[in-house]
Parts: sequence; C-alpha cells; structure tokens
Amino acid sequence: MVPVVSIKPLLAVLASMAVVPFLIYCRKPNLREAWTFAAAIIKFFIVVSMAPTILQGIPIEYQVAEVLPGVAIRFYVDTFGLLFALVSSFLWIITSVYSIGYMRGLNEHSQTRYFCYFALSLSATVGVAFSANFFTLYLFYEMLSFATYPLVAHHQDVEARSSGRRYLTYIVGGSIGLLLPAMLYIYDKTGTLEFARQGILSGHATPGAVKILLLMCIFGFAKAAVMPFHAWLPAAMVAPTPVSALLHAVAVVKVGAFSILRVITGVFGTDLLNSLHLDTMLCLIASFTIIAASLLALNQDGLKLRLAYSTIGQLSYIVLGAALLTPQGLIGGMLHIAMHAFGKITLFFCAGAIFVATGVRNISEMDGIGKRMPVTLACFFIGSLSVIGLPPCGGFISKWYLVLGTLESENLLMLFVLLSSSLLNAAYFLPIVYRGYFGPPNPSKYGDCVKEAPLWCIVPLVLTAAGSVVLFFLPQPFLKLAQMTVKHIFMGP
Amino acid sequence: MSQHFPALIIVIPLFSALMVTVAGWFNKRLCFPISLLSLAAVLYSSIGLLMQVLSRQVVQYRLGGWPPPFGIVYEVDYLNSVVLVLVTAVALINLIATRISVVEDFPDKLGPFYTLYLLFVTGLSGIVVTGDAFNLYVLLEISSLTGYALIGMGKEHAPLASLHYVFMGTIGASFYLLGIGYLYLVTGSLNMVDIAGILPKLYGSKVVLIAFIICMTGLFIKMALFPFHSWLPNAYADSPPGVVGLIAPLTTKVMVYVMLRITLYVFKPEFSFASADINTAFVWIAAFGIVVASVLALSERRLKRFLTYVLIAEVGYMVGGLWLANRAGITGAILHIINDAAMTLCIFLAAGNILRQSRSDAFEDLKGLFRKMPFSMAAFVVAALSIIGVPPTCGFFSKWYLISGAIEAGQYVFVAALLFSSLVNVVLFFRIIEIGFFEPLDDHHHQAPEITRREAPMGMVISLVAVAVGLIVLGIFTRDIVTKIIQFAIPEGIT
Amino acid sequence: MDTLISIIVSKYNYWIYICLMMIGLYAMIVKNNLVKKIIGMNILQTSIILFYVSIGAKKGATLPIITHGHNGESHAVHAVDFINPLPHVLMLTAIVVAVATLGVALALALRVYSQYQTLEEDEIYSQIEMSRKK
Amino acid sequence: MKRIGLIVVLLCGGLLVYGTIDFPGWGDPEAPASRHVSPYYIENSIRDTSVPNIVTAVLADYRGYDTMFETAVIFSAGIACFFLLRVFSRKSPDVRLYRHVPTSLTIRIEKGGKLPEESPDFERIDDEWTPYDLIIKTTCRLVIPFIQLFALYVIAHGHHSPGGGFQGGVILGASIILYAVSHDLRATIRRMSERVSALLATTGIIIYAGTGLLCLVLGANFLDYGALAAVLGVDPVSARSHGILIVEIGVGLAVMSTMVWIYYILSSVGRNDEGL
Repeated sequence: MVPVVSIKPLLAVLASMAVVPFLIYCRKPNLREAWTFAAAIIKFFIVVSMAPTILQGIPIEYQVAEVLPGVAIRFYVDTFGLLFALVSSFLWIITSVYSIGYMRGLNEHSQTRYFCYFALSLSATVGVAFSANFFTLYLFYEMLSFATYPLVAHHQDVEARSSGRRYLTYIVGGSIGLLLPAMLYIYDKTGTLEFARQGILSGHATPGAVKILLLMCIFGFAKAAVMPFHAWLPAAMVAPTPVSALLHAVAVVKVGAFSILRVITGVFGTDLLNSLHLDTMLCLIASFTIIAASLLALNQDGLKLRLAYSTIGQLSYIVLGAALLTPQGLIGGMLHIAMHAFGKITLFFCAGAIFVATGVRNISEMDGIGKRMPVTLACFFIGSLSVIGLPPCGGFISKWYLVLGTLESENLLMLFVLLSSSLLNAAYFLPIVYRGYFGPPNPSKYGDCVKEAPLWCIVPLVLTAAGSVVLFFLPQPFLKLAQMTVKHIFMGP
Repeated sequence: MSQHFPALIIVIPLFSALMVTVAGWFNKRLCFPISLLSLAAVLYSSIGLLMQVLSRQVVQYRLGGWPPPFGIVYEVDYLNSVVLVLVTAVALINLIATRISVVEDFPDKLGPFYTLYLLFVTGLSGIVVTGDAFNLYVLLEISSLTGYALIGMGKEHAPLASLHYVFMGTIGASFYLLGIGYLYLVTGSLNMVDIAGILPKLYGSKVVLIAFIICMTGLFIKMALFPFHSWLPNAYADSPPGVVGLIAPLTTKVMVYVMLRITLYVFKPEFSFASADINTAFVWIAAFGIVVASVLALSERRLKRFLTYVLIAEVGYMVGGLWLANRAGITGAILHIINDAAMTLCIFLAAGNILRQSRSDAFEDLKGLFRKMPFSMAAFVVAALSIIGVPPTCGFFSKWYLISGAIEAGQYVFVAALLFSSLVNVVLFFRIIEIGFFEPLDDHHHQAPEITRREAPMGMVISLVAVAVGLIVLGIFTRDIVTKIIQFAIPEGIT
Repeated sequence: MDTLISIIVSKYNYWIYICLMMIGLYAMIVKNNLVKKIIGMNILQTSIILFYVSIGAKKGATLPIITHGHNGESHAVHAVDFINPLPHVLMLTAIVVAVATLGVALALALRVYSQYQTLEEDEIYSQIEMSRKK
Repeated sequence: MKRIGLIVVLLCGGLLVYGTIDFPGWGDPEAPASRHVSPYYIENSIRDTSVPNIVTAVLADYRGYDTMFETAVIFSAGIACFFLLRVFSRKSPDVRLYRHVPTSLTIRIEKGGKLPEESPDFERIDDEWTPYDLIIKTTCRLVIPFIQLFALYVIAHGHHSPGGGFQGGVILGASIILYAVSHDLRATIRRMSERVSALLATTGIIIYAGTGLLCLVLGANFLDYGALAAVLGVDPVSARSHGILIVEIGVGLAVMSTMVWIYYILSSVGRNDEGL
C-alpha cells in the first residue's frame, strides 16, 4: 500500500490562502464574496477529488521542504485526515454563504479583513488535517491561532479585545508553553516526528515521561478546550456568529480535538497507552469536562454562551472516544467530529439568524419566537436532537459507537457518564425549543413585525439541518473512513 | 583577484571611507553612492569568500606576506565566513533603507556620517575575519569609536548614554586586551591558531585560567550580557534611526562571535567546557539574564526601549546556547547569531519607519498604524512572530536547536527561561499589535483622520519588506545552513 | 617567607600595574564627575601599557636597535642581547587607541556639558528626572 | 555606590594578583614571551628589511597591518569629534569686533556696517580678548621651526633611532598647537584651515593604504613591500625599507593633521572661532 505522491494536498491548503490578495485588492463587496465562494468550492472539489484514492486505502503524500535535518513540512492524506478535511471544507462553503448574509444583514465594519482571515484560518485547518508529522501539525496549529485572533477581536471594542487577549493567552500559552517542549522532548528521544501507525514513542521513554507528555499534549492543545483550559471558548463568543459557527463549532475546536486524536494514535500509540493503563486517566479528564460543561451550560441565559458550553462538553466526547482506546470508541470519536460539526453549526446558524432578525441574544427573551421564525426554530430543534444524540440525526450514530466503545472496554462508569450527559444535553436544549414554540410571545423584546432572517441566512441552516438528518440514514463516507482508519490502526495494513 | 578577497573586504570600505571624507568636503551628493558601491563590492567579495570556504576548507591570507605567527594572517573558515556575509549584508541593507532619514537627520554632516558608517563596517568585518588576537583588539576599537560617535548624535540624552557606553566599552576592551596580554605572557604568541597549539601544555596554569576569565568578562561587558547590560538600553534607545539599524543587529552578535571564536578555537573546548559546574553556572546566568530582561521589557512604554531589552534577552539565548556545550546548543547559538541579526534589523527598521512617520514611539501613539502604514506594520508583525518563535519564521528554528540542546544537556532551567521569554514576547508584541490594529486612530475627530501619517517612503518600505521576506526564507533554508555550514563550524570534539 | 618576598620582589612592577588598574577602575565606578571618570579611564589604559612593557623587559639586554652595521650580513644577532620589541610595538598602537578614545570621550563630555551645564552626574540625573516629571 | 565599587575593585585585584603568582619573574630572559616569536624579529629583521630599529621594522612591516588601522583609529577619532561637535553657524553675528593692531583700538561694527579690508593692521577678535604676551609670541616664533625640523628628523630617522611616524607626527602637531596656543585659533586656522588638516589626514592614510594596495596590484599580498622593488628599482629587501619609510611619512602626516584637527574642534567647542 505505497502512498502516491501528488501535489493535491498542497493545492487544497493553498486554495484559500491564494485568494487573500484578490480579497484585499478588489474593492467591490460582491466581487470579494464571489472570490471567497469560488475559493471554497475549488477547495472542496480538490479535497473530494482525493477521496477515491483514499477510499481504496492508498494514502497521498507530498513533501514541501525539509526545513530541519529529518524534519520536513510534509503532507500525508490518510482516511482520518480526509474525513476532517471533507467536513471543514464542505462547511466552509455553507458558512461563506451564511456570513455574506450575516455580515450584510448587520452591515458589519471591515469585512475585507474578516474574509481574509477567514480564508487563512481555513487553509490552516486543512493543513492540520493533512499534516504528516508533529512539526507540520504544530506549524499550521500556530498559524490557525494567529489567523483567528483578528476574527475573535473583530468588534474592536474593549470586550472583544480583552477576550481576544484571553484567547491568545490560552491558545498560544498552551502551544508554546506545553506543546513545543513536549514535541522537542519527543524529537530528542525518538529522533523523528513522523506520525506512525502505532506511535513512535514506545520503547523510547519511561512510563512517567509518557504520562507527563500525554498530559502536556492533552492540555497543550488548548483548542480542544479540555477543562481547565476551556475559559477562552465562552469568551470568544463575542465574535460575529459565523465566526463562532465555523471556528468554534468546526475549525478551531475540532482542530484541537483532531490533533489530540492524531497525537494519541500517531505519536503515543494505543498499544503503548494500553500497556501503561493510561486510558483511565484520560477517561477521567474527559468525563469530568463533559459533566462539568453540561452543568455549566444549564444555567447560561445567553444562547451563544450555552452553545459554547455544550461545545466544550461535546469536544470531550471526542477525547473520550480516543481515551477508551478501543476500536469502536475511536470510530465514535472520529464520527463525532463530523456529526457534531453539522449539528452544532446548525445551532449557531439559528442563533445568528435569530439575532439578525430580532436582535435578541438571551434565551429568556425568545418566548414564542417560533411563531415568527418557524423554519429557523425547526432547524434548531433538529440540530439540538443531533447534538443530544437522538434519531433521526447523525449525532445518534457517533454516540452509538461511543457507547459500544465503553461496553467494549467494560468501562461502565463511562457509559453512565455518556448517558447522563445526554440527559443533561436534552435538559439544556429542549427548553429553548419549548419556549420558542409554546411560550407566550412578547413582542416587547424583539419588536412586532419580525419575520424570518434574510434568505442568505436561512438557506445554509436549512442545508446543514438537512445534512445532519441525511447523515443518520447514510453516514457512509464518514463511517467508512473512520472504520478504515481504525482498522489500519489496530489491524495494521 | 579572488585570492585577495580577504584583504579587499577590509581595504575597500577603508578606502571608500577616505573617499567619502573627501567627497564630504567638496560634493555631499557623492557620499551615498560611494558608500553604496563599496558596500556592494564588499558583500560580493564576502559571498565569494563564503563560496571559496565551501569549496575548500580554510582560506588563509598573509598580510605583508609574512607567515604566521610572525605576521598577521586572516583565517576564514566556516564559522566566520557566514558571519562575515551577515555583517556586510546587514550593513548594505540598512544603508539603503535609511538613506532618506539620514539626509533628514544630518543634512550638513553627510560626509562624516558615511565615513564613520564605513569605518564601523570595516572594524566589524575585520574583527570577524582576523586570525590575530591583537589585531582583533585594534579593529574592535575602530568599530567602538565610530559606534560611540554615531550613537552620540542621537536625540535627548544620547550624549550622556554614549559617554557611559564609552566607559563600559573601554573597560570591556581593556579587559580583553589584558587577557590577550596574559596569553602572550605564557605563550609568547598572538596568532590564535598558534596560541591554541601551545596552550594545551599550560592548561594547569593559573595565568591561563585568569586570562580566560578576563577575556570572557570583557566580552560579556561588550555584548551586554545580563549583569553588564545597563549601558545598552539608553545607548540604543535614543540613537538616530540610521544608526540603530546598523549597530543594534551587529555589535552584540559580533561580540558573541568573538566569544565563540575564543572559547572554541583559542581555548579549546577541552579547556572551556572542562568543568560541568562552570557550564551550568554560565547557563544559569544566561537564563537569569533572559528572565530579567523579559521582565524589564514588560515595564517599558516606549517601542525602542522595549526592543533594546528584547535584544538583551537574545544575548542570553546565545551565551546560554554556547555553554550548553553540546552540538545542538552551539548550533543553536550560531544559527541564532544569523537569525537574530536579521530579526533585529527588521524590527528596528520597522520601528524606525514608525518613528519617522508618527514622530513618537510611545505605545499610545501607535493607534491605527495598520491603516496608515500597512506594509511597515506587516513587516513588524513578521519580525515580532519571528522573535516570539513561530514557524516558519527563522526565529523558531534557532529556538528549536537551543531548546533541544538544553533538553539534551538536561538544563531544564534554560528551557523554562526560553519558553518564559517567548511567552512574554507574545504578551508584549500583541499589546503593541493590538493598539496598532484595533484602537481607533483618534477619538475626537472621526472624519478624515489627519493625513500627516502615511506609509514611509518607497525605498525604506521596499527594503524593509525584503528583510521581512528574508526572515521566512532563512527559516525555510535552515537545514541547508546547518548541514552545509554550521555543522562544520563546530569543532569535532563536541558531540 | 623568603619565597613570598622573592615573589613580591621579582614581580614588583606587575603589582604596580595592578594597583594602577584598580585605581582607574575605582575612579570610573565611583567618581561622580564625568571628567574624573575619563581620567580614571586613562589610568586604566596606562596601567595595561605598563603591564605589556614589563612583559618585554629582559635582564641584561639593551634596546632593540642593531647599532653595528646597516646592511648587516655576517654579524650574528643574538636574541638575548635585545629586549623584546613586540610589546613596544603593540603598546604604540595601544597608546594611539587611548588617545583616540580620550578625544572622543572629551568631545562627548563637551556635548553633555553644553546640554546640562554641568558634569556632575547626580545633578544631570536630577535634571533628567525633572524633565520626566514635566 | 562607593562600597560596590570597592568590592568590585577588590575582587578584580584579587583575581589579577592570583594570576600573577604564576608569572615568570620580571625580566627573565627564559620567559616564554621572550623565547617564542620575538627572537625571530630580533635575529631576522635586518636580513628581511634592512632596518636596524627592530621596533620600526615590526611596527611598519611585520605588523604593518595593525599600524595602518592604528592610523585609521586616530583618523576616526578626528572624524568622530568633527561629527559630534562641529557647528556650522550659517548666520554671521550681528556685532563684529575688530582690533586695529598698531593703535590697539577696538572697532565695533554693527550689522550691515562696512567691514575693514583684509590687512595685517586689522584683526578680528571676539568678546573677550587678552593681549598676547610679546615674550611668549617671540619665543614660539623662534622655537616652532626647530621643533618642526626635529619632528621631520624623527620621522625620517625612525629606521636607525627611536622614532617614526607617530612620534614625529605628534611633535609636528604639537608645534602647530603651540602656535595656536601662543597666538589665537583664528590666526592658526588662517594658516592651516580645517579643510586642509582634514584632507591631509585623509592623504596620510591614503599614502599608507595606497602603498599596500600598490603591492596588491603588483601581484603580491596586501602591504607586502617586497613587491615595490619593481617600481623603486631596488632589491626587495631595501624595497621593504623604502616602503617602511613611505608609510611612516603617511602616518606622520595623518597623525599631525588629525591632532591639529581635534585641537581645533575641542578647543573651540566646534565653532572654530576663538579657541582657548
């Protein structure tokens, strides 16, 4: 199963970076957004065009440059990377449609800057997905951190700037303070940073060192918002909703979770961790985050805040899937990247749509809003079903596999955690829908003649909601990719 | 001609300095072209020298045709050929970049300015290539004297700062001279290779030990390592923009080079790194210096002053890297000489542009600069990322080698210090970037923010952006620099 | 005891140079007046000159000028008869360097004086503090 | 501060004393410094350069490169003083004072008034003017030529006796400075203007470095005077001795004029009018 060499991964990464000069130099908004859109489509098609090869089990690789002896900027597209790249690049298309509607609806300032950094962060995301070694992953991870900073602080007021500061503090502090030394230590011990099927660390480090490195990686990827490194995420909710939607439901946080999965499988290796019985430690960290985040989400009144806390919880599902170190669990974790992405982005779109249409942010003010914006709230309902993990939504499948994973490792505590957190999810999502449909409408909060948000906003969220339903019935590409990955990891080529 | 490159490197700038003096008396407009041509020629010949070194090991040039140790010889090897290219390149770029601001600052003293500029470059490149310990002292004094004069013409308290610089510099140089005297006393020779050949028999002697200590102290003073750093911030902060871009990147780096030369090639590693405790002590000093400098930088509210503290911290990087006493660490130190010179040049050129356009470099006066001068600020950001150490800018890779060397040597204090200063740099630079990026230009008059501040003149911006791109290029080509040059610059003994 | 005395006696001018050097250093660190510091700087450099010249000394040797015969083939010249010329050469350079440094230092001191109307450091610093306050 | 200084000084002193214990005794002919390199100079300088004064031979030939930069150092000091202090007062002062020498009357000319034509009778003076002492002036008149003659001798005779470019140059410079002290700065500058001194200093170094460059052009290494034999039409050894003479002249020129230049600037704080 020799990998084929192809420049496609590089193109996929550059597709959105190359568009930036155009964005800067074309003054007309329409043209600018056309460019963004085109870039998104092109990127998606490049990624898709790689799928057939990958699905035959043949990875694609491309080496850009060897910057240090033995350490290269290298792309290596395997099933897992492709899964993530598919999700993010597909959702970028939808989001760019949505952000056109959103930004115009609120006629935000300095939209050019917004679209530029949006494109940059997308190429960073795909770069992470395709990176072949820890170094390349770190490179794009940092690039993503700095590219998203202007988006988080987009509003430029004091609050936005302080939360931007906090964002940087957590993310960059984690990456420089924890990841960099961990990476260098691994390089010093093993002499390589390439991801391998069963990790590179086994036999090179003492159990204690492995444990410390593992913790450094779990918390160092602060984008995964594992508690206590989560505080940046709620703060970052000051950003415009499309940013929150894409970056904090899809790109940034998922990059964090993706990196953790990558490192656990590719650097540490499941066998090594199993042999050292580190799975329990990981599980406890993850499950604590899950429960605590869900509880915190319960008493948030701001809709986006509640979504943010639920995101923190859901991310730890992915970590948990990896932490179980069982095939089914890993499949569940990987699938959850895709499923949760669709569900959560729908929810964010809905929040944004409600805000655009009514200017309402808080849940307590949304009574009866469903009568005014039925479509939006219907999609919200679907999305929340998906995140809770109920059929007929994609979320159900990933959770199903996670549960299987817990049973597989006879870890009943984790089973309990999963189910109870699902109950908690239901407890903090369904009331919103209830208020929206059956609560007495009070136009005092959001004016009288409110109707649906502009079409640019509605279409995307309908699409994503439909997507998460479709994924329930035919989860095929993602499920197959995840299964192939896990098979490759556990059974070998 | 090519076999005379080592002489030309020194003679061309010296001669053109004299030409510039004459031109200064008769026709000022000739000063800049002459300097430009001569520095270009020097850069050409230094690159040619590098090529020669890469093809065959060491280039030796006997001045006056006398064989060592009786005459003065120039020994050009892997270590100093690359530093030489660095020095000449930085001098040339800064010359081009600051032409306009120099004309503004010294309208009627162009001749003397460019003369001093060229003599300074002469001194530095001589220091780099010379193989004679005493000749190094003479050239050191040339570069110092010209440096004092250039710095002394700055604003505000520059003369006082420059006078203190004179005192500290003279003490440092005198210590170095004394150390050489001690070595001469016991070896009877002034040629570095010759001394290195004689010393091993004398490693036990007290005189050699004291000579080593004195030399190192002198060099530490000259390079403003932590306890001796007090002169640097004042001296650089008020110096004119045309000067700081030359002196800040080069002086400390060349001194670090001299330290490397003395420790690795005059006193062999067997002597310099004999006792692990001493190495650890030096590493701790360096680490402490890094931390202190970073903390001091936090307290500054003016751009240039704060950059000078960053500079001091960087010196700690290189000294610590050397005293890690392993291959990775020393590779990091040498690599950081190159990268840090480039970064410092870039950041100070950017600061110079900002200062020139907005007349002040207090943080609160940097509002809305991104709108006003996007290119300069973009270059500033690149340099900042490089100083923080973000891939793929070059700063990351030298930090990479330094940290991995420290891990290899088990000096986790140094690792911690490096990471700490990186984080502090993040805080510092993003404080500035945030002000420049997000703070509205001026609150009271919104309509048409005043037009006084716009992008700096073309020449300045172009060269600045070129340097900024160079930072990334350097980073990408790290492997070639290391495997083709630096690894041969380190003595075999070190693993 | 005798060894101590012999050490002291046989190296007395090294002791002298150390004393001179320390005096200069002390002046540069402690003195408050800039010109006094400059003088200290010169003492420091002079002490080093003394050190080098005393390296060159050689008992029973004369100054290094070969008197007999200009185009001197045939006469064998013996190194022991002449003192070591190299330190003197070096010190010619060092003297010139010292003079040059002195010139620049004095020029700077003049600038400082014309700026603050004083050469006492503490007064200068108080003036700087005043300007900061304003 | 005092205490810190004392501690630092004592530490340094202790260190140096500790090192000195291992020194060879003073004047010990067996000391390594006297045995390794220097014997070569003593024994071969005559054969190599036919210069009896070994110091001169080493200074200007074996280590001639150092000496070139030593000249460059003093030159850069001159440039530095000029750069730091020189002020070009563009506007002529409102009030000029002239002194009519025969009658020693002082004339005060307001702005726009008619200036006296250049004649020895009138000399321009500044706010405070002290009468020159006749004895001093006459003595200097008498002494200065002899000083300068001696300086030339010292330069030219550096091969055979203590002396050379630096010493001679300094004496020359001293003679001119003596003139400036005994008369006034304006008079001196009238005889040897600042531009002339600057250009002379440059010329001095150009002579030195040019000699070296000539050798380089003639195919030898930089400063290898042996190559001058082709030009001077003598054998390489005496070519070296001639080369040494040439560069010594250059050094003398440079040192002399730079000294004078620095004096001009320092004594008048860069205004080049009154002087001390």
